Amino acid sequence: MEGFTHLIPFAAAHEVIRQGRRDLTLVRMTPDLIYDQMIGAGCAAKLVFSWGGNPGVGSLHRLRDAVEHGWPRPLALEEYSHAAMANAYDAGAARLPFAPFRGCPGDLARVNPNYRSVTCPFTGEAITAVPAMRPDVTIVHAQRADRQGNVMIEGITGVQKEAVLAAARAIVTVEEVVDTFDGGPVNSCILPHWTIGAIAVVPGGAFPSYAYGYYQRNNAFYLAWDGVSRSRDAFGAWIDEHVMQSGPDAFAVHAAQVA
Amino acid sequence: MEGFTHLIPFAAAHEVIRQGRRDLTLVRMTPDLIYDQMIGAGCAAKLVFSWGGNPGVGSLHRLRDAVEHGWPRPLALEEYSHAAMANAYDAGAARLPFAPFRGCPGDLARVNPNYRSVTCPFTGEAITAVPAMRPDVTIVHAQRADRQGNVMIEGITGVQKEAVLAAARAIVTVEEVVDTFDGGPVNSCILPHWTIGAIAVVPGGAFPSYAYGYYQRNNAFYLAWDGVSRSRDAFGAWIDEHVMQSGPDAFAVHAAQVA
Amino acid sequence: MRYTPDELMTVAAARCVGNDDVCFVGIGLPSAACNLARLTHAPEITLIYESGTIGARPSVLPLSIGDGELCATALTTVPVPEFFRYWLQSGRITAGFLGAAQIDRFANINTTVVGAYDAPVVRLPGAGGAPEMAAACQRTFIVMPQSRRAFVERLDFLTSLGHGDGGDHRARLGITTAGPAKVITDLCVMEPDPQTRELTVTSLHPGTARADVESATGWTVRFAPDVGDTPAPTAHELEVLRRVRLDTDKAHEGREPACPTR
Amino acid sequence: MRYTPDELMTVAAARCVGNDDVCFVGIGLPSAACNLARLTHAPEITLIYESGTIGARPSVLPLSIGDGELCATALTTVPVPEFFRYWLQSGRITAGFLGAAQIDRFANINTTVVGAYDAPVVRLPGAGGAPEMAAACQRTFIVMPQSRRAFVERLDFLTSLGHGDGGDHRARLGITTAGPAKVITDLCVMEPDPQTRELTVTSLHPGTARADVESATGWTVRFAPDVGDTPAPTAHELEVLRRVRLDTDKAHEGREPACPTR
Repeated sequence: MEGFTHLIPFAAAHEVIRQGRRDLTLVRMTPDLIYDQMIGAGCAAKLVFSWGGNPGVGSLHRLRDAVEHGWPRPLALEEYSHAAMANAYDAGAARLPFAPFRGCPGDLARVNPNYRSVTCPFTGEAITAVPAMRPDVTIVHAQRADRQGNVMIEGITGVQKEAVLAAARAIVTVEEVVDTFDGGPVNSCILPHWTIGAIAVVPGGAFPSYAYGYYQRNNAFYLAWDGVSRSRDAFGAWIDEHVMQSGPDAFAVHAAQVA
Repeated sequence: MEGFTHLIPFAAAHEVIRQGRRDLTLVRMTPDLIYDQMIGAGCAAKLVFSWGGNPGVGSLHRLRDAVEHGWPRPLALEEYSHAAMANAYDAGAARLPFAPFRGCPGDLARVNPNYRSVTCPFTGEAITAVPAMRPDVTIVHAQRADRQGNVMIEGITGVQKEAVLAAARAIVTVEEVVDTFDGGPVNSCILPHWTIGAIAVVPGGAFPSYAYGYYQRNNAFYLAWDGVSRSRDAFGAWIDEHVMQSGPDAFAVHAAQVA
Repeated sequence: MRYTPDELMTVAAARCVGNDDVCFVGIGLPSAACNLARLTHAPEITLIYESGTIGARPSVLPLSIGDGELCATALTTVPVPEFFRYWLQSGRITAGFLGAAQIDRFANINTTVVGAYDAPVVRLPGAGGAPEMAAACQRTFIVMPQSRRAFVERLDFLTSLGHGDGGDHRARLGITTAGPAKVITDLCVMEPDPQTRELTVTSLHPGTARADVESATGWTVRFAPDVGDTPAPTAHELEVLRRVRLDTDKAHEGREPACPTR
Repeated sequence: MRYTPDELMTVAAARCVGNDDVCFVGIGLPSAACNLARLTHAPEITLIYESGTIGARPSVLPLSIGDGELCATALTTVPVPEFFRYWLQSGRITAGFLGAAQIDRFANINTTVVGAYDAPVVRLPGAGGAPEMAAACQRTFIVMPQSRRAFVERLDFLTSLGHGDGGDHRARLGITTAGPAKVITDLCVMEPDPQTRELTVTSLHPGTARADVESATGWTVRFAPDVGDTPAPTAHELEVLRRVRLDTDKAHEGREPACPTR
């Protein structure tokens, strides 16, 4: 489930929680609130990530609770830097088995055996390598699909395109469906329909992150989440009310309010 | 001098010919008419390329004359496939020493010692590798620059961005200068001013190729070039009249005519 | 309705692809064939040109793979490195069309040079996108006129791999795609033998005799046990093809006086 | 004009960069500092956030590195893999700002974990863009409050390389960039010794004594022969900083009722 700050597929994550999925390996450069919720709800057995904080606010308390105290269950970590993960997605999309990049010496390579090295056959330099990222399923949120099922992403595109192209299957939630993308910028970020397995129309589905051109990031929610997520009880109550007793339609209000 | 069919910097090439440059190593995926002219004019000692034809028409006769008969001087070849060169530019822009890609077995690797192999440190697969492409100078043509010197390319962007970022220095010719790019698509292909050494305003400078949004490709010129370039004399007369006795202003008529 | 050999080849090539195909389209006959398919039986087909135009729907045939028409009608246009990395190398392209100056019995092709590489008799344009297309497209189709000069016992240069030395050679090289599925000439259609992968004539074009094929092939050509007849182009196919060709010729005459050469 | 330690740190950081700098900007104090520079002495400075926004000119400070404000005001926004490959790894970024939970005498930093990696006392957010930023930016500046808990003899985890074991260690590792050029704390400014690369106090903030620095540092801290005084923020700098902070707070209160938690 990618979406670099922008277009984070919260509605899809809530559906995963509601369906009671367990033992998932969650992959995301920035786990953000979306994985904090899924981890706290007990969906995850493993997290593959590169920066696990609440941006500009502080800790992800549910992530910390899982790592530090094993609550609600222990969480295995596979940890990279952003550069490593971005290159791994890129290699996944290109169907290369590994991604070479200029890594930084440090302890990450000590705790993650997926940091290896290749020797440049021309200069002899040792270049860091990580395996290509190839998720079983990638879920992203996008601004719009056309009637044929092509998907357009605009603004901060993060690693969404790479994550979709790297995955065995891809699911996309969108703000709306339009007739055609004709007349738009010719170099737009568009995923053709044959790269996508399923599309669900969920207006507001990226709340409290945002959809460029539709609604803004709700920074107040990110600030308030710090309080909600600090206590297991408050978190449980929040999930119960806003996820378990709710549904994808609840997101529509966010799309409408700030349009 | 890049520009994949689109935005080929002909005006800049003519200036290079007029200045009597010699012994150049010319790099370009598709030499096209631009290098046919420079080779025929005797500028080039070596050509690095991946497809040397007149698209949809046939041979580049000046290129063939140089390779087959050493006229006007012998031309060394360093030959790749498109995939190899595109990956090599990509690695150059990323400052990696080599580019790994899934190459195709064949004789290219036999005649070009720059085809080597790296072993994936995870799967053990042998992956083809070529050295990063790092030109001394890249020259491209673009639609527009803003007053700050940022450059925007729209339409078929080819390997222009990569070629600029891979080069030690970059020169750009543009159709026009605008005040600002504000209000354009947020994910446009823009090269910031600090990636570019010099900009020259040459309306029509891509003729007979084209500038998307400005003027169309002059396919008739490409068809007629077959006749002009077949004979050394006709070619010489053409270069004399249209390059040596001419100047960059001569391109402006092409920008105006089909706007 | 009468037709030329070129029209028959184009129509036969067009019939190789359908709505679900994602095609790597080269210029010339492949472009005509793919667009003919799009304008007749496969309106949903996806055409990709190596200039990075994905889902192009040109109204006239491009002279080059980078004509503005392709970009203007495409779903989107991506950088060329991205095209080769995310779209071709990834195996997402289901069908590719190739042409060649030389082909051998295992459908390996040469587009580089006639004669020795260092002292060529004819210097051809070279590889372009063909080698990785030959390796990464799920299936390829080779379209070229048949003659002893082109259908040779031994290539002067192996630019793009077909079935290698035959049999499971592709697989042994670690290549997972099917390789050349058909060779369409002006005389016949050839397909690789299921075991040996040697090209075998599977259908003869209307009016072609076995001897015509034999005399235009530089090796002892094999025929399938049940050689069929290539269906002739339909009137509709020919009409559509001729209309788009006519529109194209008009467009390519140019809006300006041609090459200013006196 | 009175000011807070945070304001002093922000102003001191802002003064490290100029018009020709291309800055990798992180969230929080670095973002405030870089935008302060842009709004005061360096109007032409280029700010790049790792979300891929190149040349961002936000009117309010973003809470996250991916706020819409950054994209809307940027020259362009590129995919994250492209950012890390073409823009950071290529060495095009001249200045980067880092913060940390722990730093050692050679300006190596830890943002990963306090305690053992497998049994952490405090799990920190992790690496993010920091390691490659530390390796690829031409110079880096580290900004963090000074305390014995943070300025440690030995890191629990080396997330991002500073000067390694000191001396020419970076160069021996094949890294060509200069590494940490300054550490700006709430007490002083430290710079690496030209030879040993050990952090050395080069200027004390107004009102700070040497003993204050010593008691807030987990190793025996060295002072340069000529320790200067950090210039206080000017009234103009403080005004601009406070105005942008005020605008930011207003914007972050949100347009909707906050987190719907009852």
